Amino acid sequence: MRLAAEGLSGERGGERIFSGISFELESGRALAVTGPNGAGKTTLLRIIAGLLPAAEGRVTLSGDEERWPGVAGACHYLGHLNAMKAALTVEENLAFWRAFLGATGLFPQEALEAVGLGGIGHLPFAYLSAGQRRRTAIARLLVSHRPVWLLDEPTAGLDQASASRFSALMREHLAAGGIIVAATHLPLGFETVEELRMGKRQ
Amino acid sequence: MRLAAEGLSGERGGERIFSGISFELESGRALAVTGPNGAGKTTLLRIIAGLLPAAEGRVTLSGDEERWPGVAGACHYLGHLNAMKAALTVEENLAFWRAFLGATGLFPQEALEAVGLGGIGHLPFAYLSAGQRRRTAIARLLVSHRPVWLLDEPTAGLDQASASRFSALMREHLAAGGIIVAATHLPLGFETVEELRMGKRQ
Amino acid sequence: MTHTAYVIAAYLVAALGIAGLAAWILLDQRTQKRALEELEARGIRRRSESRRAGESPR
Amino acid sequence: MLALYLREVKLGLRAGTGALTGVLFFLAVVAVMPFGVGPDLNLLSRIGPAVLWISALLASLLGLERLFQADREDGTLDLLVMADARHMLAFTVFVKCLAHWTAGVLPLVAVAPLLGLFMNVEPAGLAAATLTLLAGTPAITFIGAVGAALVVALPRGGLLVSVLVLPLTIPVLIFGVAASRGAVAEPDPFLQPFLILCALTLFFSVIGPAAAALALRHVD
Amino acid sequence: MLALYLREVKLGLRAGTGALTGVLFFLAVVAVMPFGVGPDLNLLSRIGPAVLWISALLASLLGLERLFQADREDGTLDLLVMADARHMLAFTVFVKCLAHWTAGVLPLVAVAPLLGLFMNVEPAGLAAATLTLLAGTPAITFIGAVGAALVVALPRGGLLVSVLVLPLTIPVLIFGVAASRGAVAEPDPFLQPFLILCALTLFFSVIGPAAAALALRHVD
Amino acid sequence: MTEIAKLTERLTALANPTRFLALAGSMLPWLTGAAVLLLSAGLILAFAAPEDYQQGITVRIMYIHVPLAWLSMFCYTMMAASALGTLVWRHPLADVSLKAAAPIGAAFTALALATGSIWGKPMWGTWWVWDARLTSVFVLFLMYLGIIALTRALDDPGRSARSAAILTLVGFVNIPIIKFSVDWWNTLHQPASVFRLDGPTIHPSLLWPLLVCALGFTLLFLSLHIMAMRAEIWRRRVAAMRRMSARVAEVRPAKGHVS
Ligand code: HEM
Ligand SMILES: Nc1ncnc2c1ncn2[C@@H]1O[C@H](COP(=O)(O)OP(=O)(O)OP(=O)(O)O)[C@@H](O)[C@H]1O
Ligand SMILES: Nc1ncnc2c1ncn2[C@@H]1O[C@H](COP(=O)(O)OP(=O)(O)OP(=O)(O)O)[C@@H](O)[C@H]1O
Ligand SMILES: [Mg+2]
Ligand SMILES: [Mg+2]
Repeated sequence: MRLAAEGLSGERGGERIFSGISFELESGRALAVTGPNGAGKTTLLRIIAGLLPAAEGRVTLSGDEERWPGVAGACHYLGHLNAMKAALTVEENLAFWRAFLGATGLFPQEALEAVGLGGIGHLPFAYLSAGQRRRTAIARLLVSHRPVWLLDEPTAGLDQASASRFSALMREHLAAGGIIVAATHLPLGFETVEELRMGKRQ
Repeated sequence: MRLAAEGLSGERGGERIFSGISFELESGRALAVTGPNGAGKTTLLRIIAGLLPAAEGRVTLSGDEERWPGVAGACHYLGHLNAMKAALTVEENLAFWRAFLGATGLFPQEALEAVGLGGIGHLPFAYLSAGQRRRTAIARLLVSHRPVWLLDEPTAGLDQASASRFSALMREHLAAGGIIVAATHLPLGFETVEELRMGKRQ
Repeated sequence: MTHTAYVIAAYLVAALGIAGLAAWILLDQRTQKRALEELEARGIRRRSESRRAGESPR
Repeated sequence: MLALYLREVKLGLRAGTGALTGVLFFLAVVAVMPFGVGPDLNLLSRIGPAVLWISALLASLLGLERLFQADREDGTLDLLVMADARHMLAFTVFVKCLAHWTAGVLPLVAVAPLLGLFMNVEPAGLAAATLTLLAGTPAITFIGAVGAALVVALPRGGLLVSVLVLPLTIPVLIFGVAASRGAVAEPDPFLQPFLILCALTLFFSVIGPAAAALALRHVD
Repeated sequence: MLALYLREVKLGLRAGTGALTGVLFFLAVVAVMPFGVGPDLNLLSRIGPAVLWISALLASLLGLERLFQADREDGTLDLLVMADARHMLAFTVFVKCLAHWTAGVLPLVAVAPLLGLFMNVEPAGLAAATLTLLAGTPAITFIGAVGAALVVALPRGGLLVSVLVLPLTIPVLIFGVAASRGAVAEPDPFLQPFLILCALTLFFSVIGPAAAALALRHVD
Repeated sequence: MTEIAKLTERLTALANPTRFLALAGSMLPWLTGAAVLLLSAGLILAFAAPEDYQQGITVRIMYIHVPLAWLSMFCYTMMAASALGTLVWRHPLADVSLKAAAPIGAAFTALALATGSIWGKPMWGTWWVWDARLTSVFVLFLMYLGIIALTRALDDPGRSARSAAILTLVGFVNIPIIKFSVDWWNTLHQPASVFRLDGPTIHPSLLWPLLVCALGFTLLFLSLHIMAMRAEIWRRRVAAMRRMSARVAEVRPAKGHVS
């Protein structure tokens, strides 16, 4: 499996943010997108996820076309927002995403344990602390299988222990043949990473 | 000026999160509150800010009672959320907070320059990247003077340059006799800091 | 002949309405054109112009 | 998809003030009508079905603007759009509409007979009004979804949604009222407008979600 | 405080180009009415004031539940509560209510006379309706603010409480419609219900913000 | 190359705003001149025409009312076509056309309503009835206003283009339904009071001036529309240049490279 971008350009509000970005990622490789605030990291991830149209260029996923015909369908997207409903409990939230995205991963309870939140599945999501919320969103990546993970500052707000636990999860995903594209200001905590530095903006 | 907490206990949803927390901060001192996710850092800050009732103990601010009679009124609170309206421009947002909180600080444009966002005051807040939003929220601390800054993971999502620019701002505030209480997982980037480690929770 | 009054009123309303619309459009045109000329005079070019001599639709 | 439906209904009942506010608004409208037209029971019973329909129409607008906005604000919308390959976005919108209708409008239809009673509508008229509401209000939600999707990028679309949606709902209202009147006033037919109403609902259940999905695709 | 007022009005208007949306909303509601009750101008002119009041109620309810929720979700509410020493919270709430009313309801009141054109309401009735709207609709906003605050403060129980609160708007509605009717229908008095309406508004303009502030104080 | 591809290409060439501006610049004087000429000719003919035996002098209102009413519908049709252009071919110009046409359409519809109303007072004795045709024109007017409100509420051109196009198309699909339902509604309740405007079968002496007027109004509409489009294109350029000038100092488009 191989995720490739060719000559991507991104626009926001009619303005060119970046252009000419290309990369290729084989199974088991990760790409760390770095750069100052406003460089266009989030924009790039959203273009890969199909949430924004690319101004130029294209993204392709090859290798297992009958199972993953499109790029968007093969991606987990973990954005700045957690995509959880405050009024539902943590477990209800995860159970929903599991059912909706396809029950091809862990059960909610197992996923919660994998991110170290085993005991709080019954709490409403609104009651969680910032780091706990982020970890719940990470647990979402585990309840349904997707080969490509698009992560936007996944570790912002996590404590040390959780951050390293998450590194382990990412390594596992890579070892199982997954692909990761992560925008981040912090080191990801493992080695098999290529880096894409995005340009200098204010 | 002196911010003191005596035997504070915090409750959330009827559950004791922490208890017996005391500290004293003179002018020019900073306190870094650290600890794993869910330890109660945010809860502590909100109790100091008067947004949550303390289950036990109390917080006092002494030294200039006629100017700052209450604790809440003497604090800037920078929470996980940025307190800005997406529909207004960055400058309108800051101008509002300046007028509402008392025009005792920088002008919006100056504050924006202080956080390195001089050129984007005219953009709607919704158009900013995550880090730019956070920096706008930091600029809010500068548009009106408050002796005490309560900061909840202020540097989450900031790039290196902005983080160190913010350290400089904090140092300035301390040098001018201010007090800082900051909950954080990342080093604050300067030395005059006492540390409060909060308990081990999952 | 109050009926004449209705006819006059109708024509008046229509004339005023169309004149107003035309005036608004012309004024808008003028404002935008002025602003454009002013910006061009300050030496600001659009991206498509700076990239190549010709024009691109966007 | 069932999961989505159940979750949306749960959310609608648990968090959204929509449902109950809707019923309340409905109540208020029906309560105030007698003061508007005076205590003429005959007249009241004549315009009863119409009042029921109009207030149901207006009440369904409450909370409609949050249909996608809430999802956008917490990031859920991104994932729904990305899942297009698994669950066609138009179908997702369809299910969300259905859930919104279940949680927000159905309670209103359920209390309609009660309110009709207050307005002295005769039983046949009541049954007809309820039936037409049941068949017709989904169309309003489907049309409303288009408006909600169009303004999802706006911070406060409340009024705008209703402005965009109301003119489009007029046919539904007309046939709804016509059918409920047809059940009582003798020369007027009931079945024909009722069937047209059902056709309208079917028609908009296709057009509405499709257009809304189109609008949601590149919200950002 | 002026800054808060201006900002809130701006926020209310920016979404849907404000005044235009208000007017349009009103036109849309009025346009929908005849389709329900039929094109009988006589009947329409009789229910005209009631229709006006109902659309005003709907316009005030739309978006009202977001009055504090939006502030809570972006963190603004925390800062408003903390500024209590500078700006009393109840007064802050009062100003927010006023702004919500200005942006959402006032444009509608302003174009009420247009109704005459379409519904054939006689001038006296129209003037009365406009006057009562001007005097009465703020009360709805103030009452609604309590509900909105309760929903924010007690996410679970708030719904129930706000449903207990909102029925308080029904008396306002009834006195408003009664007064506007009194101006036209001869035996009915105008002054008495109108004065009661004013009293209600004054009463709720004190009670409402105070209660809402109380609820907001310990939201978390 | 297939016919369709050729057509698409030609349309794309025309979609180039600069070419459009040049074309508009050279065409506008002729168009406006022709419009003024035809309109004055039509109105002179109209007043020379005999009065209607039934309606008396008020029949003269027809020469403005009817063209305005026709154009209000024509304008919406054109907007729907533009909407298709936006959604299917993504013409930047299609969106400009839609956005520029909306206020003009709204104004024409309002004038059709106003002149109709003024005509109605002497003829029917009332300014307004909820007659089927009048009502559907009123609803059309509301839809114009809705589209205007939507285009004004979104400041980002790309986004507002899609939204306005979708709304226009949904409205277009709905208009026949509204028309049909309103006919049904009106004949149902009040067959007696409905004003059927079968009117006098129009006499050629009335018809010819009417046609000339209609053509004149159409040309007027087109020239107004082209002017509004031109203003809109300029407005977008100004906005883009303002944004650039605000950022040009600090922003360089980033070049990505894998290290
Ligand atoms: C507000 C009131 C009115 C509105 C909105 C209105 C609207 C329209 C519209 C949309 C058309 C074009 C219909 C078509 O071609 O299918 C039209 C045509 C026409 N109207 Fe009116 N109208 C109004 C009042 C009147 C009145 C009062 C009269 C005369 C008594 C009148 C006489 C005509 C005639 C003679 C035509 C052309 C005949 C035809 O094309 O069928 N209208 N009007
Ligand atoms: N919806 C939008 N409309 C217009 N411009 C936008 C929009 N969203 C972002 N931008 C602009 O695009 C640029 C890139 O934003 P983006 O979110 O991709 O940055 P980022 O690299 O993710 O930054 P951060 O590290 O702060 O998250 C920013 O300058 C921002 O102002
Ligand atoms: N509104 C609430 N109701 C009930 N419990 C809550 C509420 N908010 C937080 N909690 C619980 O209180 C505990 C402390 O939360 P707090 O937000 O103070 O943690 P924190 O130290 O700030 O963590 P983080 O580093 O993740 O931000 C958590 O276990 C959380 O589940
Ligand atoms: Mg980002
Ligand atoms: Mg925290």
